[in-house]
Amino acid sequence: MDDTDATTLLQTVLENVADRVADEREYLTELDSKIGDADFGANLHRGCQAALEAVDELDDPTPAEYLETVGKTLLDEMAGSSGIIFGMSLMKASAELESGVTPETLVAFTNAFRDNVAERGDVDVGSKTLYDILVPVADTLQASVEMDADEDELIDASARMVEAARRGAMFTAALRAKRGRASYTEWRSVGHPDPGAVGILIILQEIHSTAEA
Amino acid sequence: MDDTDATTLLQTVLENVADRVADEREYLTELDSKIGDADFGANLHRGCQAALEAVDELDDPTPAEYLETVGKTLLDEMAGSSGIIFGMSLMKASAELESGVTPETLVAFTNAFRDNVAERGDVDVGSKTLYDILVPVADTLQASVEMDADEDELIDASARMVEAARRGAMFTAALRAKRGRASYTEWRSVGHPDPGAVGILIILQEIHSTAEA
Amino acid sequence: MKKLVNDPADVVDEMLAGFVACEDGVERLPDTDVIVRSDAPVDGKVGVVTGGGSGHEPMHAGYVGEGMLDGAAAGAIFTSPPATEMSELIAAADGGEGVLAIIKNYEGDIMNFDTAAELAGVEYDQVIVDDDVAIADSTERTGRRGVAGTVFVHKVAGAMADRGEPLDEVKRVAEKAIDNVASMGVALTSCITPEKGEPTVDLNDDEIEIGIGIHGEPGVERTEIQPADEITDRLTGDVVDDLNLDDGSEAVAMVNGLGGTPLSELYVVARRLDQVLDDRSIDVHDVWVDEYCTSLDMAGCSVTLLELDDELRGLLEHPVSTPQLND
Amino acid sequence: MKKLVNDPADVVDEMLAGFVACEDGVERLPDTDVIVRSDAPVDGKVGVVTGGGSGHEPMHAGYVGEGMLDGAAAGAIFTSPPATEMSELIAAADGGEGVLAIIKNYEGDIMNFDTAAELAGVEYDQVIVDDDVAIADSTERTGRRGVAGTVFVHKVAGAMADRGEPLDEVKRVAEKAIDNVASMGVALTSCITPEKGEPTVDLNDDEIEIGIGIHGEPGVERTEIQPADEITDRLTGDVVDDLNLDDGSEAVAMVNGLGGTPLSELYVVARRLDQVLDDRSIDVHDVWVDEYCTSLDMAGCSVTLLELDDELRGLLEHPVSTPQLND
Ligand SMILES: Nc1ncnc2c1ncn2[C@@H]1O[C@H](COP(=O)(O)OP(=O)(O)O)[C@@H](O)[C@H]1O
Ligand SMILES: Nc1ncnc2c1ncn2[C@@H]1O[C@H](COP(=O)(O)OP(=O)(O)O)[C@@H](O)[C@H]1O
Ligand SMILES: [Mg+2]
Ligand SMILES: [Mg+2]
Ligand SMILES: [Mg+2]
Ligand SMILES: [Mg+2]
Repeated sequence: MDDTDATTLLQTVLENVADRVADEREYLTELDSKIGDADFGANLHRGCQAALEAVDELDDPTPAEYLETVGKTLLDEMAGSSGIIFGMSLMKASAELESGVTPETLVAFTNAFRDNVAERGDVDVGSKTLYDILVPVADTLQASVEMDADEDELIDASARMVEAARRGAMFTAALRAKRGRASYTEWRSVGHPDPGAVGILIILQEIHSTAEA
Repeated sequence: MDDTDATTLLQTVLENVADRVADEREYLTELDSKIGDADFGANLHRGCQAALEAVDELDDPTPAEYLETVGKTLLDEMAGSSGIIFGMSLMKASAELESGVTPETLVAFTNAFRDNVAERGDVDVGSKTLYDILVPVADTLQASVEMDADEDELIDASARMVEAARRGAMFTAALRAKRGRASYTEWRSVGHPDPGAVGILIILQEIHSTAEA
Repeated sequence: MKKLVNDPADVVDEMLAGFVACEDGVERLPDTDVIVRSDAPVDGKVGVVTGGGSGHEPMHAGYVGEGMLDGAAAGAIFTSPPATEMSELIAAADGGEGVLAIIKNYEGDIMNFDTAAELAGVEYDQVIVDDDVAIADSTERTGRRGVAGTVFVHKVAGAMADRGEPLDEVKRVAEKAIDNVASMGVALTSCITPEKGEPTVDLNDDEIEIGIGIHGEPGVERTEIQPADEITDRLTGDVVDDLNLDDGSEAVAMVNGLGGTPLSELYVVARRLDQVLDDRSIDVHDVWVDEYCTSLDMAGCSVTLLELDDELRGLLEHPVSTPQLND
Repeated sequence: MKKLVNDPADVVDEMLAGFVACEDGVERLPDTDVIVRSDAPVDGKVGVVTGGGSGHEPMHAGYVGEGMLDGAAAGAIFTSPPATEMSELIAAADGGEGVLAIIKNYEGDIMNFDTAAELAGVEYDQVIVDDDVAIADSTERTGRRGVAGTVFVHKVAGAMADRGEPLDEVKRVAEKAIDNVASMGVALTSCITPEKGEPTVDLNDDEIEIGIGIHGEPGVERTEIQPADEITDRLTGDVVDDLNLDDGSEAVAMVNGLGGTPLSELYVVARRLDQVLDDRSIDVHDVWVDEYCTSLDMAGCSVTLLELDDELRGLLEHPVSTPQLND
């Protein structure tokens, strides 16, 4: 996919994600209220709105520049634990798309995002954070690319990535939190899904539905 | 009535009043909550309990000394607007019984109590305070004594005093408060009886039932 | 009712015991609910005292100390202290130059202080603070209530006494402050007294009371909750109009929390207050933002303005050292 | 939801605007939510900075000023401020002798400060405050939370820097304070964030949460409301045991209001705290009683003890001049 098409797609994705997050804001805050401090809904919503404004000022950006700007804005405006994790990871991963948007560079981007979350958050799978769903999502994408999926098949891959994310979110519900504020709830966190993970699931759902359209 | 009998009667009256006030405490506080600051129930209860303790330490007091001690204790322990009004008025009026307890001195006592409330509180009838019921109560007693009531007839008089007090309390309900915290409610005080007046009504009811027994 | 109390009837006694255990420079007159400066009476200084029901902390004991109050009598919650303890206070504060009582305009306080003065039998005078604009002046009532503006009166009177001024001068300045101070409050929730255990006033979930008193007495208007800026405009406007401040007047302002409102919201109000005074080109000397005169756990705030002249400004800046104020 | 706010999303911005409008000696870095000393950077002095989510006022900006903090970055309510603003803060506080960040033990704060240090590129070090005993140490978690005891760490570190001590010495003392401070809280009601508009935690009418966090995070135990003395015994006992203070230890204590509790109740708790420490023959240097580190409008309090030696006592008494502390 050439850069201009990719940037246009990214813009539509960001707009759809921002609308969806605006609707899900209370739900995400409710999740973060159960096992956290009730600010994740507002944080993600604030981040999305700021990102929309920031990208507006860009002058014909490449996909890498586009995503780097979104990342930097999330770090500034979303803030909190999620802001630095989403923001820094997106900034770091966006470099993988400088050479263009291809199945291979998308895999590199997704893996870089995943690895930065692990490094920045000092987490591993099973800590009941958004990292828990990034691992299955990245693997699903890489598996389809390893098996020579072309661009159209990538859209099916995105469906499978959403399914992987959904299972990952459900998986976090059964876990005892070992990271983030939820960790203070200790055993009481079991039974509640991780808000950050559900946030990533929502974003992936929008990416898939936009790509499909 | 000789002094010792009078003091014994006063002791029984105080005990009955204290018990009754303990039961009515929440009701009186509720009245003072509607048009005041919700402390009258506690104030009157605190005063009664302290008076019981204070008179216990007296060594065969005359009725005047007995009532002066109750008055001084109410001033110290009941405090607030009602404390100084009940307390000072009782202390001042108790002097009227130094020469003994007779229908005439009881009238002098009641009138002195009434007049001290007016002087201390700078009130007149119609301000929606306990003064509004003291005037009809004192008049009822004095009328019966003027018509040569002997001690037995005094008990009937106490029944009529209770009736006068009841009407007085109802009367205050229809008034717009011009004194005390209730005055801040302005027109909204209409429809609510004055807590202090209801307090006096309760005391008179106990005096009557004790005298009758 | 969830409060950090033991027996509700012991709240005042235990509060004062904790106060003197933790704060320096203050002590409690034995067997009383009266707090005085440890070095009271201060010879040659006019004694400045006050007294009133508890439930407004840090008012009054929080202002006892050098440069401000010599002592304060605490009553039960929202109940004036008895005349007998007030007279002990007056005696304990008399440094030979007389005692001035600063009394908030409540009948219980006034009646008890009148009797206390008779009992104490020392040179005594008093001033009555009535800064609450929510209650229009009217003969048919006990007049305007004394609320948060009382703290400014304590400060300027205490400063005059600290400078060795005589009783009549301390009284003159106190009355000047009283004539130039005005306040108005708003309640978002009612206070809950330990005694009653339920709200004194019943405000529903989206109702506020403009002009509420500091004992939960009714205000002038119940309306729907509004944005902070609108509420601040209303309170500030009424206070500015009452004092008829105009271009070039100078004033010190106070945003006072009523007990249940977080400091963050008080600064939101303070931001707008500063703007409103700016728009009216009123010169703002300083803005005090904290809980100075509360109403137990009531959510809400009050706005106070004191118009300044050179004398009052100087006295306002006079150094004090009390548990609540320390500059 | 009844709060003195305009648009909930603007609370932090408006609060800070009101703060700098009303308080002296502080200013706001343009287009940021960072408050610094007006005279920052102070040449030749180690910069002492901090940062964290808003909603704990007066923490942190209330402690910016001479003798204490050089600056504080404020995030959204209960949300760590972004690394970019933290790095502006670090740069603004660097007087050429390096900057120490005092960070409460929350991942968001730590992650953002780590990144900020990289961005700022000045001599930098940091300490992490974890005084909340309610969460037992455990590798399976981010460890103990940083709560009200952080104020004592600010004070001693600020004093060291004010005395011209080098970065490693300021850090040493900060860590000594951290090793000797412990806190525990109790919530009677949950806090209500402007964003959610409803309680974060649902405590029913006679339920309290022992060991609650300052963002409404769960504590160790939910029980029925108890008399203040019993609650104080529990909190003080856990804190004393954690520090294993024994006969003859000296400590400074703090009874910290969480935002919705009146000062009168804090003194009731302080009375008991003083007795408990007396009974355990712990020498109480001083007791701070006020709202130092709140949780919006949460009703409840926390008890903090800092064991003192000569060095820490001296630094604790070092004069400061900030909006919240002034001695
Ligand atoms: N150490 C961490 N590593 C990875 N993700 C984390 C970490 N800490 C928190 N998160 C994610 O951030 C989400 C919470 O974000 P947010 O509520 O904005 O942060 P905070 O905990 O500061 O309030 C969690 O649901 C979790 O998915
Ligand atoms: N000026 C006054 N003169 C006579 N009685 C008064 C006056 N002010 C108040 N009262 C009486 O006191 C009662 C209230 O007592 P209390 O609640 O203890 O006082 P406070 O108003 O200080 O809370 C009122 O119901 C009224 O009957
Ligand atoms: Mg959160
Ligand atoms: Mg009353
Ligand atoms: Mg009262
Ligand atoms: Mg947060």
